[in-house]
Amino acid sequence: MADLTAFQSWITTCATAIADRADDLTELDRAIGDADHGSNMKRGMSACAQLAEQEDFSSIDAYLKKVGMTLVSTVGGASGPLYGTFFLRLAGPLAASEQVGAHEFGQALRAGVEGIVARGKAELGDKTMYDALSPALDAFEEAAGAGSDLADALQAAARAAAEGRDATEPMVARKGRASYLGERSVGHQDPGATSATLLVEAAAQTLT
Amino acid sequence: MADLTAFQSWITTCATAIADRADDLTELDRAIGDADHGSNMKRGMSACAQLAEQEDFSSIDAYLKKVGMTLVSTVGGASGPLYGTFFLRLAGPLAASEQVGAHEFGQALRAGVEGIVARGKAELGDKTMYDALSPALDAFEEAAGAGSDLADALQAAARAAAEGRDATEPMVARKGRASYLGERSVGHQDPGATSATLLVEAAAQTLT
Amino acid sequence: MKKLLNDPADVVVEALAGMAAAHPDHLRVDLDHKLVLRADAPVSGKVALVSGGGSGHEPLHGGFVGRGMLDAACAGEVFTSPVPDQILAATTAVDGGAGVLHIVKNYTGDVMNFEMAAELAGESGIQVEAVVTDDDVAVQDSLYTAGRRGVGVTVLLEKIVGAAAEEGQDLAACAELARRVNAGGRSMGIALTSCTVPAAGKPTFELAEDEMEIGIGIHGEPGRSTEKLAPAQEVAARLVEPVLADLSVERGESVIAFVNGMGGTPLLELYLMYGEVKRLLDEAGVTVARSLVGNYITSLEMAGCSVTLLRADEEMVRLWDAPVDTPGLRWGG
Amino acid sequence: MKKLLNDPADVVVEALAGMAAAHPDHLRVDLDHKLVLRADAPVSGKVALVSGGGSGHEPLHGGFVGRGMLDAACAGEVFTSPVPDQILAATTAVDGGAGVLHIVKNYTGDVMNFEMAAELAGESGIQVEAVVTDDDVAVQDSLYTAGRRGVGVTVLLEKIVGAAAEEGQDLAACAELARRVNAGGRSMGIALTSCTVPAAGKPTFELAEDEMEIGIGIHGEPGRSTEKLAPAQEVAARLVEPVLADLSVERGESVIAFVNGMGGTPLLELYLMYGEVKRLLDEAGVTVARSLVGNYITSLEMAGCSVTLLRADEEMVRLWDAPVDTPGLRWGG
Ligand SMILES: Nc1ncnc2c1ncn2[C@@H]1O[C@H](COP(=O)(O)OP(=O)(O)O)[C@@H](O)[C@H]1O
Ligand SMILES: Nc1ncnc2c1ncn2[C@@H]1O[C@H](COP(=O)(O)OP(=O)(O)O)[C@@H](O)[C@H]1O
Ligand SMILES: [Mg+2]
Ligand SMILES: [Mg+2]
Ligand SMILES: [Mg+2]
Ligand SMILES: [Mg+2]
Repeated sequence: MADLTAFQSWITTCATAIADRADDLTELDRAIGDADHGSNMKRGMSACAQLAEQEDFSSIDAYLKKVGMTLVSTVGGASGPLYGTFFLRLAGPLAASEQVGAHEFGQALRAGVEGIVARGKAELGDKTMYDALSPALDAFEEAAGAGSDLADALQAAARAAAEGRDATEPMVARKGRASYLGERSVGHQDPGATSATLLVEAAAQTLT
Repeated sequence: MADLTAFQSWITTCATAIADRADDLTELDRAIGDADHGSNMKRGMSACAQLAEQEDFSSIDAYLKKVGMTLVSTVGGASGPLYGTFFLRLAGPLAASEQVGAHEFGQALRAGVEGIVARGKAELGDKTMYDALSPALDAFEEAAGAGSDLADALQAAARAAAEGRDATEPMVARKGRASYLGERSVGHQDPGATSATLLVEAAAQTLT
Repeated sequence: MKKLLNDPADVVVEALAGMAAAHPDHLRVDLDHKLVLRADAPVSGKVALVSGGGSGHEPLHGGFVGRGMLDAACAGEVFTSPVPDQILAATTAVDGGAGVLHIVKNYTGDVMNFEMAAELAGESGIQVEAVVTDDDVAVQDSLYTAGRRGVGVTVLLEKIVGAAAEEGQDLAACAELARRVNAGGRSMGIALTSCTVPAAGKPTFELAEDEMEIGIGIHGEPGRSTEKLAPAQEVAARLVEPVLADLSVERGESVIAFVNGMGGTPLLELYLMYGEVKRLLDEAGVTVARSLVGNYITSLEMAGCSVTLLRADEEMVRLWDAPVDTPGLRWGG
Repeated sequence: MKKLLNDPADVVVEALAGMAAAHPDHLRVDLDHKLVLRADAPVSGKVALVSGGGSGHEPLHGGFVGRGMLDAACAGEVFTSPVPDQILAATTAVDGGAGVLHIVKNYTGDVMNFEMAAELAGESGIQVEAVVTDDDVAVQDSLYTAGRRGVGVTVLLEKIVGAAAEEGQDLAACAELARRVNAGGRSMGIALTSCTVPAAGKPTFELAEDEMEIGIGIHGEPGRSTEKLAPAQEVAARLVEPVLADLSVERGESVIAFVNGMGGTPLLELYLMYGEVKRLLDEAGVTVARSLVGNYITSLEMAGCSVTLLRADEEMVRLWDAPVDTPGLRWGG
């Protein structure tokens, strides 16, 4: 079961991971995009990491909503509205929860990922963050359905995200800026799938 | 003694030499100027080299005047008016001559070099074409005074010009674009002194 | 990376501050929201035009704020679309009661952020219409891509629709005109060198000394193909032909012709390119009603250019000629 | 070398042809003499302004031809002064009977070629006055050099004196005003990268990835010193301080402040630099009466900028504000 403190440490852990990997993310985006994904995500996540210091949050969902709004208003680009929507929707199913277990988190994760699809219209195989998040969601649900607790289900989700991320390399991009490259996008890992995997991995480390 | 044909071959020989060395001249100008001396001189001299084909000249002085005017109107930059004036003034003492000997050419050369000084106000040691032309004039006059014929006097002039050119390398430029460099112009041979030496060397090859 | 800046993270805000200082009578700058606003905004009863996008394309969009063009521009980080808060703040600041037209270049990020802002503005009772520009023929417009990119036509659209708004056309008419301008315009670009995003610190792409990138985007997104550098004459043909073909311009038709510099190409070369473009249009029997040559929608210091042709009807030409008074485009009384 | 051109030998003529095509109503171009002329030249009874110099500094000078500024510009080869024939042809073409003012940047070649042309024009009965600009404080003005170079103040002078001529001031008054503007203006420039002369085919100078050249000339002539690249804030101080010192501007005085791009530096950075310059002027208690920010006197694709300050009296500010209608500067009715 994860409480507000755990969720806050999810975000700070993720912010650290993103900051550490910002240059790599930008480098991936340089190859098939416009060389800003790392700085976009770093700017947004570091703003989120400071939220807990700036404000006392009364609930998990209020905190996650604030994270979503912060991402929307600091990241920009394609990833800002997408990750922002993810957290805004994630908050919904957790309203009023003080402790979140595998079942509830699964519902929240599904809402978050569906929010990304609603905003970005990505399909599997389009070479986007969805190609990491969708298998992560599936793996999480499967594990949780089989009785895993939150921590174990997130471990499974993180492994699936990483596989999904790696699988973006041979794909032809069909959404976002990389789609302009057509066939030339093949051979490069998607930056958004990479940052999404960091997000799920950070969850696996903190939401226990 | 040199006739009109000899003067015309002076100019075509010089044009060839300048064209062959155009990149070197530009390279010298790149170091202490604005990287155009080679293309300026090549443009001007190749226009001059075509004059004899385009027009029948009745006299040496008419031909040299046309060379001067052609240089003025095709070279541009500092070297255009200077070399143009050189040939315009060179023509003066040769008016009405059909055959030019050492004595007459010495007078013409003096007029030409003085024309450059009148236009450009250069003094010896300023690191300009004058640093090649002034010793060339001195050597010519000394040889001719000692009884050398035109060919021999020009050989002496060409040697002196080359020495004068080489001597520009350690100089601090005080005229033209290179003067902006001050001390940083030291260690580079002056482009104009280099093209001037080609001019005198071509004379030594052709005016016999 | 060789740039005139302090901390790369501050480049946009510091440039906006400099812009405010340079145009105190014409512009107001909101540094918190990174907005450039007409000094006299909101203009009561006038449809307001709001555009914006990533920075690094200057003078687009901030340089086109002023009488006869935009009411506000939202500056994102370099090559990163602005966020909904900024766009909402701009929309609220310039609404003069006649509604606000959002002019959005077709990039996933821009479209999503403007959409979110429009939803929020709608909730607060401001009438918003959005038009998305997508004129770049380098990119195939298919179900399986994010569609064509918005590039050069955006400049022409902001001028023409800005004039319509200035003369009192209503929101529906402005939006309809804007869609008509976008539909009638196509562009194609080429790069000789890459740009360098300040925060990234190194060139976005590599090109060998004898290569050019055909179909480049204004964010240094790779284009159709990397090819051997060619003479201006051939480059012009590689740009004009696909544009004419995609627009299916016929002999006798009339266009506004726009040769745009990507930022690092001297005006000398841009005029030379315009000469080549004009020659090709003459050969195709296409009349140039008006022309524009210069650096208007740039990609930082990238060397290269783009050609935009806009099939121009009389109304568009009339509005093109109407007075405009912005830092980037200025003419008329 | 990566440029949009055909044969490097033809770049100037082809660019002029493109310019003529782009501005058919405003300009006339004489391709034989490589001149840009006001479409309505000669303007009877008006003092005519003729400038010129090597090409590669666009929009200077051809882009400043038009009502309220120059009557003609003579385009030399790239970085090579025009020849007397061109200058004479321009002088003859624009003389409206009130005499012609030659505006010459102080470079040996330019001065000599304009001098020869003025002698020839004088022989054919045209009244010519010449003013030589020499505002570059990077270069020591001493008996032992060719004097300071003419750079940024040339733009301001052409605008201000162009307005004076347009309002009917006579040749002596225009020449006197021009000398006053030149005397009141000083500039200093910096380069981050070299330019490449098309005919030379490679960069004029080398700078390491972390170096800048302080005191650069507009032909890529090396400057005072090569130094480590510094933040914009320091660069601004390195430019503004020597200019203020040389002009001995006092607290409370008023200037026209001009931040000029060398061609390859994005507007984003130029505005950022203007912000820094403005801050330094504020600190020095110097008022900015008017400002200009952009690429106006360039050095092909060189990255860098220059700062020009002109101690501006009321007359100069009034003439600065007067209408101007050229491709490069345009405002007023
Ligand atoms: N329509 C979309 N749906 C889902 N993800 C998308 C979509 N478009 C882009 N992305 C993701 O966004 C990432 C790029 O984000 P970023 O570089 O921050 O934005 P931008 O492309 O605007 O510069 C891509 O790698 C991709 O994973
Ligand atoms: N005042 C002067 N007197 C004599 N020679 C000069 C003077 N100024 C410049 N020069 C010569 O001209 C040469 C440069 O010519 P060029 O490069 O064609 O002209 P620019 O300097 O205008 O580009 C210099 O190398 C120098 O020899
Ligand atoms: Mg990106
Ligand atoms: Mg030179
Ligand atoms: Mg981006
Ligand atoms: Mg020169």
